[in-house]
Amino acid sequence: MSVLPYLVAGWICVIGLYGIVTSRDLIHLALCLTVTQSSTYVLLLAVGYVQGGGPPIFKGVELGTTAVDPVVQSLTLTDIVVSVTVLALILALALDVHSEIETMDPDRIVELQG
Amino acid sequence: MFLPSVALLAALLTWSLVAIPHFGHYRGPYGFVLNRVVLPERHMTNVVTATVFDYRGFDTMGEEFILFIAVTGVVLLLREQDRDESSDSEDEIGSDAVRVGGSLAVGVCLLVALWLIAFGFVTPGGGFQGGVALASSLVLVFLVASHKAWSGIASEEVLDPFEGVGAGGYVVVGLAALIGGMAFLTNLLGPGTPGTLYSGGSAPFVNWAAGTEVAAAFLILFMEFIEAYVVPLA
Amino acid sequence: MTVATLVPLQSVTLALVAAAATLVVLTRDVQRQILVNGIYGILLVILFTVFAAPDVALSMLVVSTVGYPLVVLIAIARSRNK
Amino acid sequence: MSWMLPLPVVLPLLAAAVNAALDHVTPRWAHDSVTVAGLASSFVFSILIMVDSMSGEPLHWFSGWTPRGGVAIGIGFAVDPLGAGMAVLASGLALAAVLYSLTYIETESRNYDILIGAFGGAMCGFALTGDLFNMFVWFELMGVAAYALAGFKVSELGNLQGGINMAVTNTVGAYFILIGVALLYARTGALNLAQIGRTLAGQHAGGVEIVALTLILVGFLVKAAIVPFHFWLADAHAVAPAPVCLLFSGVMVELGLFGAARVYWTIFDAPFGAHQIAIRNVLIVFGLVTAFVGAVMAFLQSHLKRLLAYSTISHAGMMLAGVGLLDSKSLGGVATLVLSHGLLKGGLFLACGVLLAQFKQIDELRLFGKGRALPVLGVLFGLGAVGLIGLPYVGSYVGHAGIDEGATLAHLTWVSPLLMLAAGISSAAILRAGARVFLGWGPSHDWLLSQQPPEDPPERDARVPLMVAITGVVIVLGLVVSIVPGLSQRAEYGAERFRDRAGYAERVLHGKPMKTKVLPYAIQPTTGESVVYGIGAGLVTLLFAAFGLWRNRLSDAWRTSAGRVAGPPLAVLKEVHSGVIGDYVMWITLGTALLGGVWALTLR
Repeated sequence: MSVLPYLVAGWICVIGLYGIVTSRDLIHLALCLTVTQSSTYVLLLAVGYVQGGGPPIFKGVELGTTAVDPVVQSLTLTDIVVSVTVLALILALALDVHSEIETMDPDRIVELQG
Repeated sequence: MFLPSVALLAALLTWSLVAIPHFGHYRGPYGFVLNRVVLPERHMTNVVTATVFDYRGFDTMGEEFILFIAVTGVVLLLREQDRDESSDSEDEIGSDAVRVGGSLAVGVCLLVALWLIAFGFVTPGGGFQGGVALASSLVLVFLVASHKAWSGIASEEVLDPFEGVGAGGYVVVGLAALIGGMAFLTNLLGPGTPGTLYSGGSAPFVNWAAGTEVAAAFLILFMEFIEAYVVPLA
Repeated sequence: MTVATLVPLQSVTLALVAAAATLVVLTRDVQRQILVNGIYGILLVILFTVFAAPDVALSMLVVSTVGYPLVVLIAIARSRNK
Repeated sequence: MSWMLPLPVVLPLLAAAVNAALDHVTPRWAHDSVTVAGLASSFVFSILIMVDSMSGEPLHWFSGWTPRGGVAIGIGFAVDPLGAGMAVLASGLALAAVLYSLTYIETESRNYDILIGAFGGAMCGFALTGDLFNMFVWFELMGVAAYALAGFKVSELGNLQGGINMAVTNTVGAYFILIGVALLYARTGALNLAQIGRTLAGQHAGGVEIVALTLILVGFLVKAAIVPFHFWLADAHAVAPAPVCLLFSGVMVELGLFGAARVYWTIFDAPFGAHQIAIRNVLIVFGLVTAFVGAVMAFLQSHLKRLLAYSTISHAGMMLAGVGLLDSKSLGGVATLVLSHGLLKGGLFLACGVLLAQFKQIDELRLFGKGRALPVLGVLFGLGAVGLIGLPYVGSYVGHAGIDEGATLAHLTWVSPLLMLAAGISSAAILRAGARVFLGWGPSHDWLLSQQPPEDPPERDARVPLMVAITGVVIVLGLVVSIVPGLSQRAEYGAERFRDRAGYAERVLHGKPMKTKVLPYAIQPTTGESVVYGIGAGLVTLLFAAFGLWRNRLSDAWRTSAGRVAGPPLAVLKEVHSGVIGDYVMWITLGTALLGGVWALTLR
């Protein structure tokens, strides 16, 4: 199954979306969002993998040794930072909600509608 | 309505995912070009770090600002959460063993963190990983030492300048090249000896700027959440 | 494009990662969820290592052992105790 | 002059960093000045870059990594007139927002300044970059600054709701973009827009390209508030401080469309060039549905900022329809429409800020007649609404005229009348609200309108004259867009350059110069059709505004039957805008599946 890693990434994305839609708690929702995001890490790193390749670090190995793609790894690093920041921001908003109405249920923070 | 649409979305994703080059068959060219040229050109043995801080250094500048702005946002959003200022009563750590062991742990973590940042161009690591580790080891101070020692480190007055200097330092290094008549963020110094701390030219500067920014940002983040939530509970 | 592209270690880790992600989503109690999320994080670290990405693995390690838990646990503590 | 290209981005960012570094040391005027200096220099450099871009395509390869043999190994800015124009609009509006906030925002003014500075820089970066992942980075920076600004007033639940809904929906959109980027990277091994487009040009388009197109477009259309991805916008815009709304409605939403157009013409135009009709039809349908949903929802609001937010959705739909026509006339039209709409709508939001500061109210019915005390503001508000209609040679006229011409060229003559109707209804909503507030016309109660909780006014005495002056400048600039000599020719030329995929790729990857044109300085010659549509839109506006104000003078029988026909659909429409985040993400999933499904069937 040489597409297994991609399918796993797709599954993680879909299951994360399911969690977001059905969530009853903002903290749970925020963590589901990070799950959705982790699908992009898996996908990016899988895309850049080279069969039998080592890490793109040429200390102690000869230049020209088969190595995996370094670019997707640098993209994933950025991606991970983004996920932490978004998590922190949403949790901060969630805590403000909690101090206003003593609940974290996303269905109950509806003040504007229609 | 969600299940059918997510099923269709999953089908679409699968359709495209089976059509890209199969796992292990990455065809390049971007990554392969970098793997070939980084060591000869920049004398950095870790191509990922070279990509992060040199070839795609501008992305990383944006990334540092994402972290910086998010932390500013968290500070803004949590400003009205009531903070307990008079929390120095429960200040003493009971056991000497905890204190000694903890201090050792702090020391070890600090060393590891600094090593991670410094040798990012040689082995795995770099500003981000090291920065978070640095922040974590300082959080250990909170766990093992007195609250006073913690609040000495973790106050916005102390940390904000570090954050600003870290994020701004990145821009300043970039502007220095621009003023010198080169492209923004051009690596100014010679590439140095491969495999040592002196490799990478001016990229280590932005690496340290990033490390400073990340460590300060994470400390502020932890502090915002800890000060408002744990200290009042103790 | 044969079956052999994926080494067994990678397949097993992938399967575990998929299962753990599902568990994170299905764990509705947030205190337990953060624990499951920690396990998921460690599995991702292992996956990134077997994908030959030590830098990313290191990043994920610091984030999933310190970043996420600290922030989330404190948020939970606050919302439970007040 | 390519050395200038990074400056509009990095100077405001540097200002933000300086403000953080000097935290707790400098007084307020110091950090305000740093931010103003950062954004003002960004504005000036953006203008210089735009002028420069008219006679060539300025390039800047960061860290000096120029492409080798057609392979980009670094990140490049490649600036065309439309991209530079977006940077001018973004930095200009950010500057206006900061000046307006000098007295409007008091709490946390330093952190607010930091956020606005970074927001401005990020928008410029998004407009100027030529790298797909770099676009994502600036998109996220825009995002994190915007989420915090939306939730700015943390003691109001509506603010938090707006912040959370915006953060979650936009983040999901960003992940979709990233998955699309990964698909394209797997296929082409490139992140540079020109290089991806070039690599795909020679290949047969299949599932990868279709799904990548869908996901990336959806990510940007979430930001652009296109139905059914639009729900977050009304929640977030209704609650954010007025100067922040200026940035959200005036330029951030449009940048979403800009992103979609940018990736379409640099990347996807190549593999799907033969299927333009399928792409065009889908985009036009999404655009028109958005234009009407936004217009009708705007008509049903009494909360002024929420009303304006829905009218922004309506205009975003009109712009998408214009982009969807896929030709230079209409794309040039959209460019001028973005400019005039950004200024006029932004000005209207600023006017709402003045009302809130002066009368501590933001609801049309609660403000009934109070606006008589501020006649100048009333005139500005009315002019803003009139400018958005598309009356001949007023405000958004040239924009609409360009789109009309594009529609005629494509033999889609039914598009223009529909756009006229939508523009009329959404402007009618604004005019009706203005007439109630500033003239006291019509009844002071209206059961048709959605009720929203009141908003807390700014804490200290804002300086109303300064705020009115800035509002005036912004609105007047928006009104004269249609009579600036040479503007629409330049917009059309910019659109041609924007759509010239092969020329762009040659320029970016091999450094070849672009072919340039000498352009006249003349006011857009008008076609009979556009004048008719402009006047028609004016009549629709008058009709609907009068209907909104004096509905009760119609005969009872007529009203009951009208209620029976229009009531249930309107109730459903209101119901759908539920304010619940789970529903919103469900709609995003549905919309993505729909878009991808349709294209999967038609694009092969």
